[in-house]
Amino acid sequence: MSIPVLALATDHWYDLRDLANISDAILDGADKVLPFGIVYVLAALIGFVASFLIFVLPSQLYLGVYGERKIIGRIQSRYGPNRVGPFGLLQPIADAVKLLTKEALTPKESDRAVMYVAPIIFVMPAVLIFAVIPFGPRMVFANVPVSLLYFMAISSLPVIATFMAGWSANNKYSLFGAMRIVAMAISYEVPLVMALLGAVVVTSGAPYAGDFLNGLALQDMVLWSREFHIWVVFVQPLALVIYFICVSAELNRTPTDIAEAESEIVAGYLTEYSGMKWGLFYGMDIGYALGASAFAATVFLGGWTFFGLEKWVPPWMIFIGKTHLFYFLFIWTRGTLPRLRSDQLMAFAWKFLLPLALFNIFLVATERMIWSSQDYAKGLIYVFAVVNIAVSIAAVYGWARFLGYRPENTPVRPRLVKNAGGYIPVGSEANR
Amino acid sequence: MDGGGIVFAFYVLAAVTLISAAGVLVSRDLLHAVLFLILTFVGVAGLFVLLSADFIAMAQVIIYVGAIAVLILFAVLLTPRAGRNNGETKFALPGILLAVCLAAVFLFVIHDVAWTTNDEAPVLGADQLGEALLTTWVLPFEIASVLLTAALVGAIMLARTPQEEAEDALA
Amino acid sequence: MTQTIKSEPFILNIGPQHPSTHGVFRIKATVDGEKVIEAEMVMGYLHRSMEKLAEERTYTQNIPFTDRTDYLSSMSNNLGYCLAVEKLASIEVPARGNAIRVIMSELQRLASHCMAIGAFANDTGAWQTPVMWAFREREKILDIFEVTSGARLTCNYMRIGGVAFDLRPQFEPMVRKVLNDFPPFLQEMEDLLSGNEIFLSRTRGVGVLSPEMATNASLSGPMLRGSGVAWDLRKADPYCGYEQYDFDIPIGYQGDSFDRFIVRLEEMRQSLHIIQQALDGLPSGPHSTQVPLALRPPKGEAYARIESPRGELGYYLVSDEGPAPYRFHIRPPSFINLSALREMTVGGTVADAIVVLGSIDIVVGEIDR
Amino acid sequence: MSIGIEHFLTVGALVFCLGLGIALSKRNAIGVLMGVELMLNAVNLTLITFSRFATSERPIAGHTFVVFIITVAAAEAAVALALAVSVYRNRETVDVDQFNLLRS
Repeated sequence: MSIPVLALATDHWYDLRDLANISDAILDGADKVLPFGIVYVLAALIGFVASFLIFVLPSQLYLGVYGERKIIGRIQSRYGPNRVGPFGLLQPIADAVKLLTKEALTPKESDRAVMYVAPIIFVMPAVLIFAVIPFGPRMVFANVPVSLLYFMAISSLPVIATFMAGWSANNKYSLFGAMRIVAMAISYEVPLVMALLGAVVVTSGAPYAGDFLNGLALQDMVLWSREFHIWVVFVQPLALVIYFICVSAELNRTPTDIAEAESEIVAGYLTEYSGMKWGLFYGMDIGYALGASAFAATVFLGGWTFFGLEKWVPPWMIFIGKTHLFYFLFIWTRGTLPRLRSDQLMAFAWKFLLPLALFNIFLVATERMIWSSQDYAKGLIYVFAVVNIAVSIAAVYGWARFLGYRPENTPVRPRLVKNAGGYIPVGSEANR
Repeated sequence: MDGGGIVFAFYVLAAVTLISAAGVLVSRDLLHAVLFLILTFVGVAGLFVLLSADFIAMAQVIIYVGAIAVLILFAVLLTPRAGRNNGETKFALPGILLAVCLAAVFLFVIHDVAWTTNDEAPVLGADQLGEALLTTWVLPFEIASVLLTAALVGAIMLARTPQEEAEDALA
Repeated sequence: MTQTIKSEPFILNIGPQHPSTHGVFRIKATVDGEKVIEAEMVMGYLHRSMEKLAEERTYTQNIPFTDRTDYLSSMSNNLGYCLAVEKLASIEVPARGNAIRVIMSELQRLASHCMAIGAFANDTGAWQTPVMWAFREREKILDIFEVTSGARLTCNYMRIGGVAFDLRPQFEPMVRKVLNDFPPFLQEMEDLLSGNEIFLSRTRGVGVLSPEMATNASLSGPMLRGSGVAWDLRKADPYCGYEQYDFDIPIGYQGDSFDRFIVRLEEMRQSLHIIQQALDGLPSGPHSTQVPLALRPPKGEAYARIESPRGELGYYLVSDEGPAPYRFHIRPPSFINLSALREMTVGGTVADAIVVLGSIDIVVGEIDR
Repeated sequence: MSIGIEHFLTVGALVFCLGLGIALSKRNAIGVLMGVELMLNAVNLTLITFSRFATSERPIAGHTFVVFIITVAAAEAAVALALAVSVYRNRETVDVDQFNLLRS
């Protein structure tokens, strides 16, 4: 059951913590003086401007593009953008201008219609994702009761767009990228859903204000963290790890970016794109990463709550901070890790992530039964958190050992010999 | 179901669904047909939302668009020499005639029957669905899980190459 | 019903314009899905006819050509050529000149291996970070070259009979700084890559080269040592007084890409050790012997070989007592090492082929000359 | 203007017939499969329509049926595509007119 979120917010129009309060005050006032109907237009305008200001401009362009380039630059011991504007702050704008003025080439033998439509289809879901993300107690565009499933559904659409892009260009590298992304999407969807199921099992059905929480609604997951003073990540650490890996696979972020693997297949599905068509893919890649981060911040990191701090600090600020904290993980892995091979990625999804996700569901379902039999005692959830963290680490390590992970057996230093000679079999270098 | 918004939404979604379903029929390129099929699935999901079946709509997109359509794309890619040709067999004309006749029958029945309907949408959320699946329909639910497992194993067995089978036999 | 498998192999051109071919080089790969079933190397895009050109220039004028073959290790190339001319004309090099040559060629090995491991990590998909870190350290060495010879990449520093200039006063502190900075950097690289499970799974068991195959294909350098063959010309056929220095030959275990990588890392450590010894015992005296500008060596032929960063670099010269060599031939290590590429890539995936190509550490300027 | 049960049923029926036409007329096995998927989707739409409009004790039954149909459709798609790939491997075609091994 979804709680009417109106009950949460403070009732005073001068409460400035939440942008929705201000807009509500404006709309209430407008409703009294203006003719009927205009208030809807006004609401739409306010919603559009607010969402644009909060999300699109600062996050997407500046903290997304600029932040990624700057942080990757620091990781790689260089400066990053520092020419356009102070500290290179205007670099994303310069990039966009450059891309807009470039010619968007289309190969002669390509499937023109599909190639033209693919970037458009790629952009749509990235914007749609944010419809269900709660930025604050009242700042959610569509508080649908199945918003978690909505996210899952939307995030399966860009795969189609990337496939269209890769296939339509009639380029062998693009086709490789398309094949890889299709194979990977099927593999990684499964553990992703399984991991999120763990979080849903924890939160749904918990008592809240005389009613029960709906674990499929994102707002209710945030309320759960507020009610029990703990984030879902502490109860479900394994789920967050699996979610992070699967999402970075679906988003083509670096440890798993086999669909556009630069060193192997040039740029994968983007090989033949240029100009703003390419720019849409590039920008919306970051948009998706931010969307996935926002989702993770909502589900796992407690959304707009911060242990009571949200009473004084605007909740949407807390939320955006958490989003970018999670987004930093994407940047960090991108700057650090090499890329897996496609067959290794498949094997990793099926052999490693899926069993762990199933184990996680089993674990959390057991705890859920105990919890409901104990009448949802608040203290018990902390016990579960401690148990789950320990069990998760043990499970990951144990399962890795079971699958043949033996770091101590893999030498990382070569053998050393004093004198030149022929072939020296392993083990016989000691007596040289 | 009144209201300009709903009427508009219904006609748009119905048009998307039907036009793209017709696109599957007429497109010459198999990949284009798959893309039209995906659009049809999305349109049907929109109709589900109109019918206040949120959960089913999301499941439709996740499973049909995210899994089945992607599987079909994969199968098309794995059979390259069969061509991307989406042509008709020699039995096309009788088949399409049959479909048209069936459509005529359906439409006649639908518009002839005096339906007794309730205008209040019943409250049907994910929780009711889960309860129904695990109480009244628990046996079909379990059978469905067995079916999925069998299909998984069967698909793997079917799609293996003889070399892989030989390797497994050795192992 | 026949049970034959019909696969659809198609040709994938890796290069000549490709981010991972390290220049203009092309692998014409026949692939079945992701699997490479045939690989054909196409080279010659960078051919500049150096061996023929050298027959028209005097012996001293040829030194800058050698810079431009393997442009990532110009010092070593200079050295190999000068050794060949000295052998042909029986010229002795003073002790200080030899020590400077050793320091320079070991510094060049450090710089070149920095590039090699950085680019190799880039080929495995570590997006630019290792290569930028490696470049950061390589800059310090290039600064030393600039101070000493006036150029960073194509140094043209070695001369017949010694080196072009004596060392500057700031040379020694700069080398000491490199000696201080490199061990932490190498540790950093090991932490970043050798202990990285993804990197290990991408490189271990990929491009395995048996010792028999390696010796039969006449490979040299880290390629050969990675396969477990202890062969290093600095030990086997010492030149420039390498016999006075104490160092070890690192050899790998099974000859895969990872072994070649760790061999390179360890060679950098050994190089630091050699530089330390050479710098501590740097003799005084002249840096070069006087050699006539128009050198006319006696009739005959000479082959000199050195251990360049990529392997055995040989120069073969024939003199007809003229001012220019009658025949000038280079044995480029990259070219010979590349001959094993087909063996290592066929049967792997496209991604493996890229990793293998990166582990060979080719320089196309040297392959095509 | 209002939207009633007939409208949704009409869409469902038309999609079903289009799917039937595709399944009967296409030469490519994967094309036939797409027709079957369309038919299943049309049935889903019809079931949900009845569940929404029909006066019933337990309207959730329609949703339950749809869940089962989606499950079966997923399984069916996986097996059918595996069959298509397998047949393609052996016969190098997925043309249903060419599936004539049983003909002596």
